[in-house]
Amino acid sequence: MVSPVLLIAVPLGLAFAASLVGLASKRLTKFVPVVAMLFNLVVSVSLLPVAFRAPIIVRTAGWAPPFSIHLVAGPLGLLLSCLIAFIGLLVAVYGMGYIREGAQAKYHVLYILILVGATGMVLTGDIFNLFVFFEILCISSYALVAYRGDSAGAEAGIKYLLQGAIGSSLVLIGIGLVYGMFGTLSMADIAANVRSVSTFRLFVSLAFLITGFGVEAAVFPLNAWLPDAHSSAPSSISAILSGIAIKAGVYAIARMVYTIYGAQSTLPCVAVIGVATLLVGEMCAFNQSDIKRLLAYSSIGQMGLIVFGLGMASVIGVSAALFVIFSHALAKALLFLASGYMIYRSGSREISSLDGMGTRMPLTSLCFAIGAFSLIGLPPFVGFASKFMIVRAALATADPFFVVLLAIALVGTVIEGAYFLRIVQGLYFKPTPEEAPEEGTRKEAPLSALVPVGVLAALIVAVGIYPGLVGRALGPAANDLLDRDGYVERVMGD
Amino acid sequence: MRRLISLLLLLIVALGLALCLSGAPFGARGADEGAGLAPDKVNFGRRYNERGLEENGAANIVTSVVVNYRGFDTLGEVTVLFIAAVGLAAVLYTRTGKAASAGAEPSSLVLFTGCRFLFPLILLLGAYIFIHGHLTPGGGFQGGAVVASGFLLIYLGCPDRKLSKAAVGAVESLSGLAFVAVALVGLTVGGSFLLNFLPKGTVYGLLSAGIIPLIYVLIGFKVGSELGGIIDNLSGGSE
Amino acid sequence: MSFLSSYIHYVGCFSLILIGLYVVLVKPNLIKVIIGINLIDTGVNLFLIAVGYIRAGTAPIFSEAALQADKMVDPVPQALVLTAIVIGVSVLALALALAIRVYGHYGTLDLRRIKGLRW
Amino acid sequence: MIVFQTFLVLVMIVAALAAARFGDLLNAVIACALVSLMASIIFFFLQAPDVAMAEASIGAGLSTAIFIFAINKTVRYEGNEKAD
Repeated sequence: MVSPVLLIAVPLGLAFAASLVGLASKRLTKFVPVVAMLFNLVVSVSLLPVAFRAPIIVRTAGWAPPFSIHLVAGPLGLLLSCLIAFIGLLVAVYGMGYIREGAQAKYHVLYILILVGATGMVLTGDIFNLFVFFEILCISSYALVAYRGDSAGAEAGIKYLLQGAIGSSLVLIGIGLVYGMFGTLSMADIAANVRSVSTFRLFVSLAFLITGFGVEAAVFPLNAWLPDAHSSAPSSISAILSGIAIKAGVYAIARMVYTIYGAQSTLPCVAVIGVATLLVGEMCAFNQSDIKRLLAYSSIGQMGLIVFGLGMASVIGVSAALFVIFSHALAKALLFLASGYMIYRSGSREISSLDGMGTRMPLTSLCFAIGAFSLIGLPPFVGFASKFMIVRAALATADPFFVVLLAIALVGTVIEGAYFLRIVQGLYFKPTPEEAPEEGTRKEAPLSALVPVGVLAALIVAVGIYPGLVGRALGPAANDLLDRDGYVERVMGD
Repeated sequence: MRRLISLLLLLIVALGLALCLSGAPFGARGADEGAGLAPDKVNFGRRYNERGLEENGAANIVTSVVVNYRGFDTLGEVTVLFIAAVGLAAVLYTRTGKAASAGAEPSSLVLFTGCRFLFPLILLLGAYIFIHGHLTPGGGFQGGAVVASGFLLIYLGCPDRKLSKAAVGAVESLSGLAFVAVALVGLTVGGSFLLNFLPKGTVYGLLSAGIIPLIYVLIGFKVGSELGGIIDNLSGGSE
Repeated sequence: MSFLSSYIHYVGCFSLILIGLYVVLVKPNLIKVIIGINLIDTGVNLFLIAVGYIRAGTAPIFSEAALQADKMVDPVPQALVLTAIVIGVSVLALALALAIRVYGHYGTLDLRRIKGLRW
Repeated sequence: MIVFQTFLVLVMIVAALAAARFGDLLNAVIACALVSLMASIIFFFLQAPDVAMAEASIGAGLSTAIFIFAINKTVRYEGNEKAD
């Protein structure tokens, strides 16, 4: 059995090597992310059955937990790392052809590192180590948002950086308080001792940690950076930011709330925040005329749905939230990747300029439509299965509070349906604008873009028809998050 | 209005912190007072202080913690610095890469000579700091920063001398790769990433503490070249 | 006096954090905001070190035989702060690079006037 | 000893306030370096010599240099705009 630590060490080594390769031959660097993510995908998938039997506890430096950093490759961690590696692989293939300007070798190095950060976050079992990987993720995304060096990118990058830097400082204060209270940094060890400290002190430290990670997760009052950053970045990076980076923030919050603090009493509040995030995101998205900005706001809305699902604190609710994470990562990556070449083709990010794209780029448009339908939640796409699971979970709680929130959340979904259907209608049923360059000619995106987009679309349909493909794995993963005593026992007992 | 809201926010944060800390007087976990911030629980610090010397053989416990017990963090940390160096170059990338040194005026003879004289001494000091990281205060980060300040001095005193970007990139990549490789050797030899697999030697000797000095020297090279690269990128190419 | 010895470092570090937050929230100039972030970083580092201090402790370095392990201050926060300092300088360098880029495009560092992106 | 440390903390706070007030960014950066320097001495008193060295060389030294490079490439005064 290979050690899960390789999921972090090998891509990291390849990232260091990539800049060395870049010195020798500029053309070779773009294959390095593909290799790294392929490796990660293979290793994660091969470890998955083992982790479902029992989480793999990896020691570093040879000391038993909690006395050094340990990785906990449980069902949830490995499932998310599979998702990261899979999306990362497809976007890396896309990036090979899409990135043609700027310092390309540096793009590919940063691209590997953003994924290393996300992988490290979901696998680590140590709270400060989580912070370090969080910083790796954040800092590489600041740089990548501004990668093109245009005015929008630089502005979005600096705004993202300022808010992110404050967020990380808050996280660090929270970690300081935690270390002061418990004298330990291992998540399992903190979870075992959490009852020995007064509630108020716990609340203050938890508030710092949640606020800090909430900036990256873009929950409602802290999401000012997201639309700018996601719309100004290159499309491949938008796909990673929307598909993976904000999910990593949510994962960190969920770990804090469920596994470490066991703070079930805060959860109705979390659910309300989730629904508020959803409504704000969908309403802002409705007013957009810029396609990438619309997609970015729609990501905020979907984050709200995920947070709502997590707020239900039942196994089925958390499973539903994980399913939404999965379906949204696929669909949003697909939409950003497809829109990348459509924007490139039409030369503008206005939604109206995409009219008639269905005849000019039929395959790309078809995939875009599949992604949009999945996000709305139409059957037989994966989005339907995930949203249905949320509905089932909310009804299963039999709590009027959650049912009312669910009703509000469904209003948000209707708004989402309205604007996505508008775009799809424009793609297929409106004539190409007069002034469009090379009007009417059929020219598809290059193969390096069509393959990832096609694979994503196929997967959306396949999982939509057989939700069991993913559904069976979700229960154990949700349990991994909710079962505090089991987590502590497995980590500390090793 | 904005100012008022900000002040209100600050007040709330301050109040929460003050209340949280009011029960935690500074440095209470001393020998003179029994209870304190973290009473009788598993305490990392105490264990490292008590067992660190025999387990890792490094006289400086902080080094032992940084490189061995929490070495994984340190790997992440040099990665963060690496990202900053690469990201800075990507953000400030210009297609033409125009030569900036054309407008630079030569510095005075005294400054030039002084810099040339001081530069090797600064490098020597930096190397001393990171080689003795496991024995005395200091280590890879501090030594690397000193080395980078040497490059800063050269930049200020002798503007016509430029760091070779390729050499800087090669040093940072190679030292990073070597760090990962040493950690992976631990994985193959003893089944644990970053395992201290070399003999510990005698305490207080220069060749003690197994892989700790080796890794700290690599970190020193990496940090020095990265900070040097950052300075070079930020200072060069001015308009 | 006992208040002073108990709390002065916490007073110092939280003053730094609050001054930094104030600068970030109120000042419009980009470089000034980055200075504020730098102040917050320093304050947080000071806080972490203060958490690990033991009264009348010694540095966690065995340099002579007389030193006792149970008198040493906690080495873990020191290791964390070393990490935090390096992360801080990385963010700082990237922030200033982005500020230079923004200045190149907009000709100003005033955040109230950098509004290319509005919905 | 505690009196001296109190003095250091007070100087640090005053320097931080100065860094917040100064309209000349160069002065503000120097005040910021002073904050780092004071923090570094306090670290030394808190028995953290490793951190003190790192803060002195990175916080007070290199950050200041990076700031000055950036100010050199942008504007020096807070309210000042480039007239183009």
